[in-house]
Amino acid sequence: MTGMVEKGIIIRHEKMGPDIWRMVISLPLTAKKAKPGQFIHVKINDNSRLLRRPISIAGTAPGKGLVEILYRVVGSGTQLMSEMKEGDTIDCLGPLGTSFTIPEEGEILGVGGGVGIAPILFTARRAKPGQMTVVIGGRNKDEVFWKDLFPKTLKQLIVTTDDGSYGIKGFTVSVLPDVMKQGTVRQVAVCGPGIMMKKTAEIAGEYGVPCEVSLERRMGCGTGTCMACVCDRKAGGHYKVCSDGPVFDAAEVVL
Amino acid sequence: MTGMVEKGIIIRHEKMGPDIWRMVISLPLTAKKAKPGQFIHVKINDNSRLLRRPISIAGTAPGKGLVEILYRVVGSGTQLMSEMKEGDTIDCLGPLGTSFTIPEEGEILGVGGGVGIAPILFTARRAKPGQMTVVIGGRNKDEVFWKDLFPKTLKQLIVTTDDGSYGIKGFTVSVLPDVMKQGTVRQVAVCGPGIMMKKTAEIAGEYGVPCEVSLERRMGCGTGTCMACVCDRKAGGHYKVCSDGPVFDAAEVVL
Amino acid sequence: MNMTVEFCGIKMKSPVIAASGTFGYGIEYKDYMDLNQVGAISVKGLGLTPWTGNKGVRIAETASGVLNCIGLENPGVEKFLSYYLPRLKSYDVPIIANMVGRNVEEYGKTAKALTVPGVSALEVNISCPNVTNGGMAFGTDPKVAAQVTAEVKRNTTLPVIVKLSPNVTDITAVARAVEEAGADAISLINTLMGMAIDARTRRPVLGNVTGGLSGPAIKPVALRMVWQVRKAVHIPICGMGGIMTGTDAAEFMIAGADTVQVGTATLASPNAIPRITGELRKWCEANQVEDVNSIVNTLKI
Amino acid sequence: MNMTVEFCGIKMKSPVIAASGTFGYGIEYKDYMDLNQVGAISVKGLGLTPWTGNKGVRIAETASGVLNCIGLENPGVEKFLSYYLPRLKSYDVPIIANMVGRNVEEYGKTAKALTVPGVSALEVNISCPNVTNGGMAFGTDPKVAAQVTAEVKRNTTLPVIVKLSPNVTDITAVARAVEEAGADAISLINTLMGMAIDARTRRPVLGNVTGGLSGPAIKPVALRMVWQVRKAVHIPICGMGGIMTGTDAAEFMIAGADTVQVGTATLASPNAIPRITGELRKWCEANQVEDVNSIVNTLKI
Ligand SMILES: Cc1cc2nc3c(=O)[nH]c(=O)nc-3n(C[C@H](O)[C@H](O)[C@H](O)COP(=O)(O)OP(=O)(O)OC[C@H]3O[C@@H](n4cnc5c(N)ncnc54)[C@H](O)[C@@H]3O)c2cc1C
Ligand SMILES: Cc1cc2nc3c(=O)[nH]c(=O)nc-3n(C[C@H](O)[C@H](O)[C@H](O)COP(=O)(O)OP(=O)(O)OC[C@H]3O[C@@H](n4cnc5c(N)ncnc54)[C@H](O)[C@@H]3O)c2cc1C
Ligand SMILES: Cc1cc2nc3c(=O)[nH]c(=O)nc-3n(C[C@H](O)[C@H](O)[C@H](O)COP(=O)(O)O)c2cc1C
Ligand SMILES: Cc1cc2nc3c(=O)[nH]c(=O)nc-3n(C[C@H](O)[C@H](O)[C@H](O)COP(=O)(O)O)c2cc1C
Ligand code: FES
Ligand code: FES
Repeated sequence: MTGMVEKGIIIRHEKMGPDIWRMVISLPLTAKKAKPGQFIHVKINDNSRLLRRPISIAGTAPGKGLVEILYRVVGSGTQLMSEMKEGDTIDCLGPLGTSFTIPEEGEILGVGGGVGIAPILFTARRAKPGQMTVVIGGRNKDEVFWKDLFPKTLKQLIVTTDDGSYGIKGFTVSVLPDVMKQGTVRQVAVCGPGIMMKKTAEIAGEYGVPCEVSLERRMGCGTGTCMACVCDRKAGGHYKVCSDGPVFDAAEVVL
Repeated sequence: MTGMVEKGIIIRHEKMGPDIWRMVISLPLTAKKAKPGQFIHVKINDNSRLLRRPISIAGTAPGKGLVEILYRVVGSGTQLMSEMKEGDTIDCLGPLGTSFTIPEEGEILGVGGGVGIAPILFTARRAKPGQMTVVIGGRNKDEVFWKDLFPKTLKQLIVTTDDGSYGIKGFTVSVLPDVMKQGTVRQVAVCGPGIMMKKTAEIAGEYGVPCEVSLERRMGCGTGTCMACVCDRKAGGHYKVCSDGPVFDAAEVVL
Repeated sequence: MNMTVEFCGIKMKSPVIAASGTFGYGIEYKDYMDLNQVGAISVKGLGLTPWTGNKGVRIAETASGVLNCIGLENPGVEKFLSYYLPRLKSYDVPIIANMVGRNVEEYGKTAKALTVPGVSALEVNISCPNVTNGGMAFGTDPKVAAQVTAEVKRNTTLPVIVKLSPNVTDITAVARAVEEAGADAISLINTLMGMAIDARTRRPVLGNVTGGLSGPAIKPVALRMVWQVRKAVHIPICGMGGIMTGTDAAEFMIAGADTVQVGTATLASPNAIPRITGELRKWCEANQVEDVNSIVNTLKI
Repeated sequence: MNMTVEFCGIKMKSPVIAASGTFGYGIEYKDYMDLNQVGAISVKGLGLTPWTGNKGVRIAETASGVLNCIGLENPGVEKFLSYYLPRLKSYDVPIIANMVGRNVEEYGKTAKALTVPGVSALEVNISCPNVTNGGMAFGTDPKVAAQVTAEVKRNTTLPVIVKLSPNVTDITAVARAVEEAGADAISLINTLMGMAIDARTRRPVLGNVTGGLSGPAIKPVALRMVWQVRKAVHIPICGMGGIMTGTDAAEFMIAGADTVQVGTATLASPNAIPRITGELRKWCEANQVEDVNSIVNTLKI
């Protein structure tokens, strides 16, 4: 899947949580092609920064040509991104990478933690009404703004917080067995901390349900050429997260 | 004369000619101290650019705390400056350097070429009504916007253009003898291309009138420590343009 | 305006070549540009057998630079010849096989294996700072550099471009040594050895601790070395290190490079090479240059 | 939170030292900061007699870097002792006399002349890339570097800090040589030799053609060398090269530097040193570091 370099105007840029921002960008070509799980590789608006930043697509409005992302300020690049203003131009390479499987028939369970919720959100927005159950986890109630972004047509939305300040106290994985037990889930999609993806894949495996994970690696090119972003294949050797992934069948990669 | 690092809001930023911009910055401390001939050392708003850019102060409004500069886009730094917007913050080190002498008594002749007009403009704005005659030169009529910036209280304002598209056709120096002949000028101030300063100094010399020139050198620190900006002293050795200058008695430097 | 060049016998449509390690095996970029317009493609460094590269984080950003410690991960000569090279044959672009070896003998064997139709030249990497064998050790000692060059020459009929390491006291000594050993051309510079530290965790950012620095940060060092080597040898030079614009490319050619390579700029944006090539053409036009070759080695001191 | 350090016997209020060539003789910055809070001041390189420096353009900007070819213009030891040093005595800040010589003997004479009350240490520059004599030639050959060190040691009772050039194949060889010759400490890195070209005029930007590259562009190379030298010698290290923030300073100390110097950051903003010192203190506080000395050489591999 080849992406393209597309420069777009920032249509909306707002702070959602203590350090999380939402940006809506006019990127008509990307909006048309994007699939849930794919990412854009964002150029930082400063000449001293050469590497792009991979950010998952959280949603699109292909009719309006819009792409939505949600990102957390963790370092200098995302800090500079957060200083951009509505009306500024941002250079995005995408859509890149593989996407989550949305089966024609049967239910999906989406599991997201932290900013890993973004691709799960995009998946939920593309799923059919009633097709998807979502479990999201955050540190505390400052991060539950996410829940309001999900479509009302989900089968169910479960929120956990580490400190119990909202929803169920605990981790996302602790509520998964209850969902799986119902026997209706045909596909699991997970994005979040490594341990969460590993556990989710294990639980899915116990119920014999295929599970897709979205991996994170430091990236150079984003186009599968520089070999910076490799992860280990279970079968030996490497996959490139930017082009063979970021979404992998959990059975094929070392988590 | 020690400057200071002062960050100020850009109050006004407008294009004056094909490649010349005018910027008014809120810099209360600098506005209070600045003298004609001094400059500010402007930080470029991009992390890959480390050196500041020396730009002459073209005027101040100390009451309002404003400093005005006029600059030509000639390279990457001034290009980035021109992209800044009103309301943005700009980091300026100044006011730096020596200033033009405005005698208590007697007339001044100010001679400026290109963006070298900026410090002459500041001098004219500080001179007493009727005290100053100004001769400015530009390439063509696109550059005569300068004349409208000068106070109406000048004794006389003479404009030359290289192509005769406005004012007198020719160079500033060709009209100087006529002004000097009147015998009223007590001090000459000149800033512009090297050849213009050299000739002006010669003409002033012929009439026995002291002449001050404002030199240009590539600068590092701007504070007299790095030794990047040296010019040759007539007496041997070097002056530092940033701190011993930029305004020198023409008799003391090799032009 | 002529942009075609001939570089050690290879006809190229432009002097702007894709640098090894930043352009994969070429076909990955077929949808980003017309590969037929690229001067030449230097493919990711090839080993006789597949290399797995380094563990852990392999790339880091520094001020106007990039540190990498890929460690020459590559699928090996066989996969290149059976999979990539046939697919490249539908394009009219010279292929430069960038190659490495773990010892002098292996350099020779790899060269022999790569001497096939469809490969236009060999670029011998004796300058990778990210591997213990087959890397910089060969490029920092003029004697060893000459040995590798001679061994490769013995094993191929293709033009041999030797890629030098900047991590040396005197780059001209290495350049002269490989020229005397028979190199047909020199390319420089490979990356400067550097390091990044995460102060919070007090750990190196890169899995391999140190890595190779590329990008605009190193351009002044690269330009200086191209100029020094141009004065020291008679064979053609391919210059690189931080080229991001057409003007940068012109600067390298003025300093003495017959051709240039673009690496990190492609990481930053996959369409960098066509953009830079277009800018170089426009620069020539704006500066009344009728033939891009005419600017080579024209620095006025 | 303790920020005081002792560096080869000199007590400093902070490990952040003003780098030679970017801080003049100190008093020029008295109105920009409280000089009493600066760790130490390494003054602009001093010659036995005044040096006039290089002709033409002396400074140029590169991506995240600065090229300079000042060529060690300085008023000479006598003027320093008669004019600057007395004026510095009203401040409570250690003065490091950075010095150069045109030959080994002159290094010794200069050292002797600078061995006076009020000077806390000598920093011997054997690494300036911008002069034909007295510069890098002394710093690229371990044997010559050792000779200079021994000669300086013979002529002074002050602690001797030898400042190394990064333009070498193996920095540890030079570091070990000067340690064996009696150096009390090592400072590194001086500038990387580089070049800038004005494509339009096809001329070098700098009057001296080449110059020394400093600033964040070179930080990865500097960090790597500090780390390598830390493993190679036992004497204390002063690290520098592109330090712009308190975190940068912490990274150098973690890599093995006992103290750091700040150069180009001061060119960019005269108040850089107090800012960086404050940031380093805050960084320590945020990371539960009670004594800044405790982070030295704590890189976990
Ligand atoms: C496929 C993919 C999708 C992602 N989607 C999102 C998202 O939707 N929202 C979001 O907030 N974050 C997302 N991330 C993580 C995001 O890329 C990093 O947080 C970001 O790059 C940090 O940049 P920085 O400059 O602020 O941090 P710095 O630490 O200053 O960055 C330095 C370098 O490290 C890289 N880097 C640092 N942290 C990470 C990381 N966790 N993953 C990959 N590279 C990193 C940067 O890209 C940069 O090259 C995603 C990562 C991947 C791989
Ligand atoms: C005391 C003084 C006052 C000045 N006043 C004005 C003014 O009022 N208006 C105005 O338009 N220009 C003025 N200049 C010139 C102005 O500093 C340069 O045009 C500007 O620095 C160019 O920067 P750049 O990044 O666009 O060019 P680049 O060529 O990209 O700059 C590269 C480097 O060279 C330096 N440089 C390039 N040209 C010059 C130059 N002519 N003089 C000094 N340094 C240069 C830059 O500062 C920078 O460090 C003045 C110069 C001096 C020394
Ligand atoms: C990610 C990466 C991988 C590289 N791999 C190779 C390689 O396999 N063989 C080689 O000779 N050079 C390799 N290089 C070096 C580049 O070809 C080039 O010499 C260097 O990056 C300087 O050019 P630049 O600044 O344009 O990137 C690599 C560089 C990067 C950034
Ligand atoms: C303008 C300038 C002048 C310098 N002069 C000297 C000098 O006289 N003696 C010396 O040992 N180093 C000199 N240096 C090198 C610095 O002290 C320092 O080693 C180098 O710049 C790297 O640090 P930085 O990146 O913080 O600037 C000079 C550097 C610059 C930029
Ligand atoms: S980021 Fe370059 S191969 Fe994945
Ligand atoms: S610019 Fe540094 S001394 Fe003048």
